[in-house]
Amino acid sequence: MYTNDQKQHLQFAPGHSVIITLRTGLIRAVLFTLIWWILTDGAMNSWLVGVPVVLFATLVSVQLLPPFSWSLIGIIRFVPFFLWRSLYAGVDVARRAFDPSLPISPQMYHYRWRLPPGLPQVFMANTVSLLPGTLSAELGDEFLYVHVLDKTGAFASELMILEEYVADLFGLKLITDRSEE
Amino acid sequence: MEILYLSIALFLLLTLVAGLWRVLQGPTSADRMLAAQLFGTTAVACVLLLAQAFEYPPLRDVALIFALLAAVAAVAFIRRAWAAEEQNDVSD
Amino acid sequence: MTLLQLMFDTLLGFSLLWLAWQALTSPDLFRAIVLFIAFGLLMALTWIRLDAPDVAMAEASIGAGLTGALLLSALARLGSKNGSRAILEKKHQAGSMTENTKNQLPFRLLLMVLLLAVAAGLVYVVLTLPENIPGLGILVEENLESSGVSNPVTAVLLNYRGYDTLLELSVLLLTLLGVWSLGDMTKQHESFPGPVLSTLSRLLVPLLIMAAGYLLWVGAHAPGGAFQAGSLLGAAGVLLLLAGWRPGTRLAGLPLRISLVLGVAAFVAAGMVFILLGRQFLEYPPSFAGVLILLIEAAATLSIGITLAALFLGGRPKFSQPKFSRPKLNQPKSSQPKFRRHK
Amino acid sequence: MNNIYLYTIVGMGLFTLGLYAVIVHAHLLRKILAINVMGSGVFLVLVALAARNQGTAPDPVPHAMVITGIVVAVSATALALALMLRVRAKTGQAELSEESLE
Amino acid sequence: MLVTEILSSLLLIAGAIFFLAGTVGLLRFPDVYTRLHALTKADNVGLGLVVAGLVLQAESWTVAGKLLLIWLLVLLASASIAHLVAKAARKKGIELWK
Repeated sequence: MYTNDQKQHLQFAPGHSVIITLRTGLIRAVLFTLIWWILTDGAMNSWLVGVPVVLFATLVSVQLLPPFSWSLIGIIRFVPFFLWRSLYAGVDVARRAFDPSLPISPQMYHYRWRLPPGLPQVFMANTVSLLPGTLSAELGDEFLYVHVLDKTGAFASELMILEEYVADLFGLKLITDRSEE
Repeated sequence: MEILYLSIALFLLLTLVAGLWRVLQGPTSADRMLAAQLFGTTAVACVLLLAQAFEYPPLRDVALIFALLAAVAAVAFIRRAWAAEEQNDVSD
Repeated sequence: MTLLQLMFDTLLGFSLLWLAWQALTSPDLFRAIVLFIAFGLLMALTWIRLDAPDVAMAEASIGAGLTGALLLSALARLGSKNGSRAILEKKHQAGSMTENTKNQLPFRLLLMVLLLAVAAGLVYVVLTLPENIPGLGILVEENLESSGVSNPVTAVLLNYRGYDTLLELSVLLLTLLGVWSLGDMTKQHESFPGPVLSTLSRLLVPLLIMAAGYLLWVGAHAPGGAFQAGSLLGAAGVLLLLAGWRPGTRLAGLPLRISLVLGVAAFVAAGMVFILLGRQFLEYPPSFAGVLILLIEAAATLSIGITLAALFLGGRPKFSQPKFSRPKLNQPKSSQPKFRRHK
Repeated sequence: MNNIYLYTIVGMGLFTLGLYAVIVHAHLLRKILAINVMGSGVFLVLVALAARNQGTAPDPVPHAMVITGIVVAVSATALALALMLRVRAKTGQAELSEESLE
Repeated sequence: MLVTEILSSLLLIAGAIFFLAGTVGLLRFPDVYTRLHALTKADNVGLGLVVAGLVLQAESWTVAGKLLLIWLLVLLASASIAHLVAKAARKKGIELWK
């Protein structure tokens, strides 16, 4: 069993009720059913095994990953953004790798979080590593430590935009920075 | 088309073998492990191409297993092996 | 086309030999293990080239995943005792390079000659093997219909050579008992896994369960089966353990033990039932065979997965003692003096 | 097919390499790696020979043997590693040297 | 039919070039962090393009779905591993290359 402390790290909609858990379980069961259908190439005779497996996987999933809020529109908006930016990231890093003069000037950048801790931060940290010239190096309480491949690039604004997309995806409103008033 | 699939698979195998140089060279343990990580991704692509070339769908399941387990060895490295060699080597 | 295949095979073959050589002679133990992991990956590609996808699946999950994790974890424990692994290793290397090798040079030469003779003998034997021997393949194919499955490898494993598989499951159990007999699970100082690793494991484990279920099902008619599925479950367990999860004391008692022996038990039970019905041990009637194999495989998958994860954990996990051996904790206090009076 | 024999020879090469390393190295972890390489060599010979007949599907019996072999190899490796750690805890080193035998 | 084949071949070749870039980056870049950049980004685009090329040739929706699933799994694994390695490297005090 994970300790409570560890659980809190991922819990971000505290005090979820039984109904929310049930709804989450249902959504995940549908998702796993879809995956099973994909895996088995839609074979009808597979459901004898498939139904218990999907149920078990759902059970384990709900146990491990507490329910979180998300928004369909946010996902639809996020996907093309992500695909385009990650393709660009590949082109960017390939160009630098092939260039004989190796044009890189690394830097460690501290990015102040606006997202709440938990899944949204983890999701953003993982996405950052796939976007042009940035690599998440540590997930701090206040900052995301980002390794930047080229310190002359416009990574700061890129991170801000990404954070907004991620907030959208989780159906959140970003907290405006109060410390700067 | 088969010739294209096979040549790309061969090419990927070549880049994979070239990546071995990093395993031998290091300098840190992480660099060596990274090369192994590269192997995982490249092997997935390679297997998918072979599946297409020989028109043999079960090979996609092999690629799926590779993809699912791409992280296990690297996580073991970060959590165990690299954590343990804390005191002695930063340079090597 | 054939030229490309030949090039692919040659490159793969030489890489395998070179990797093995490098892994076995590397002065740094860690480097040796990473090279060995890479070796496992290339082995999986080799099985694909040899038209053995079932074997490739087993190798992809075990050779490239679990073995690597086991070796790295053992290396960590080897080094953590006094933290001077690299130095010791280097000293040893330096020593063996100068003095030992000189003394041992004639010995090594002799050894190499002998090994070359062994290799030459092996090559001779294999190259003079008769061509076009049908082997058992035809026999398997002819009887495939009565085996209950249409994947010949699964038919061999679970039906024709059921004895082998049963004993193999027992071997797996025995190795775990061997590991457990060496001592209890030691407490390792592990840092907090961090949210990224924690999330990774929480996302991957349900998917690994799905994939294991899929391989279990698909094994009846295409590459896949209990061993591949079991090793995916094992990998799920290893991932959870690496992310800081430990079986609770209640889980580590009877539930763990039951699931460990489930595979062997299901196999033996299926064999015994048909003895009572007047058949041979492990001989299934063709009409039931399909369902029966699926049930045995499901049990075996669970056992294999949990055994592999337990092997990774190392020592025997702590479990709660049976209740009757100690006073209940929630007993009301007033009842305790009564106890004493009886004494 | 020539490549069947190519893989057979690679398999025997791996076996011989592994055998050499088992004999030569004193460190137990290296011995464990070497035994695994030897095992892979044997598996490779078995599976390659199973595919030797042209035009027919490969013989499934060696495949099944190799699958169980891989699982047994990993569990044996786990046991060997546990034993190695035990040796290390008792003697302070994970090698078989002249002194540790006395 | 022909158009999809040409498109698919182009995607596959482009994918192979990105894999090459990943390896070149791994060999040429000066420190762990920069090598991580090369690996995660180039290889994932490489695999993504290979998968896209194969999806065009896929015989059914489920096959396309399986290919996409494989790509997503690799994305998740390599992004997480990149973060974990970088974090561990920082903890060990491995300096940035200047």
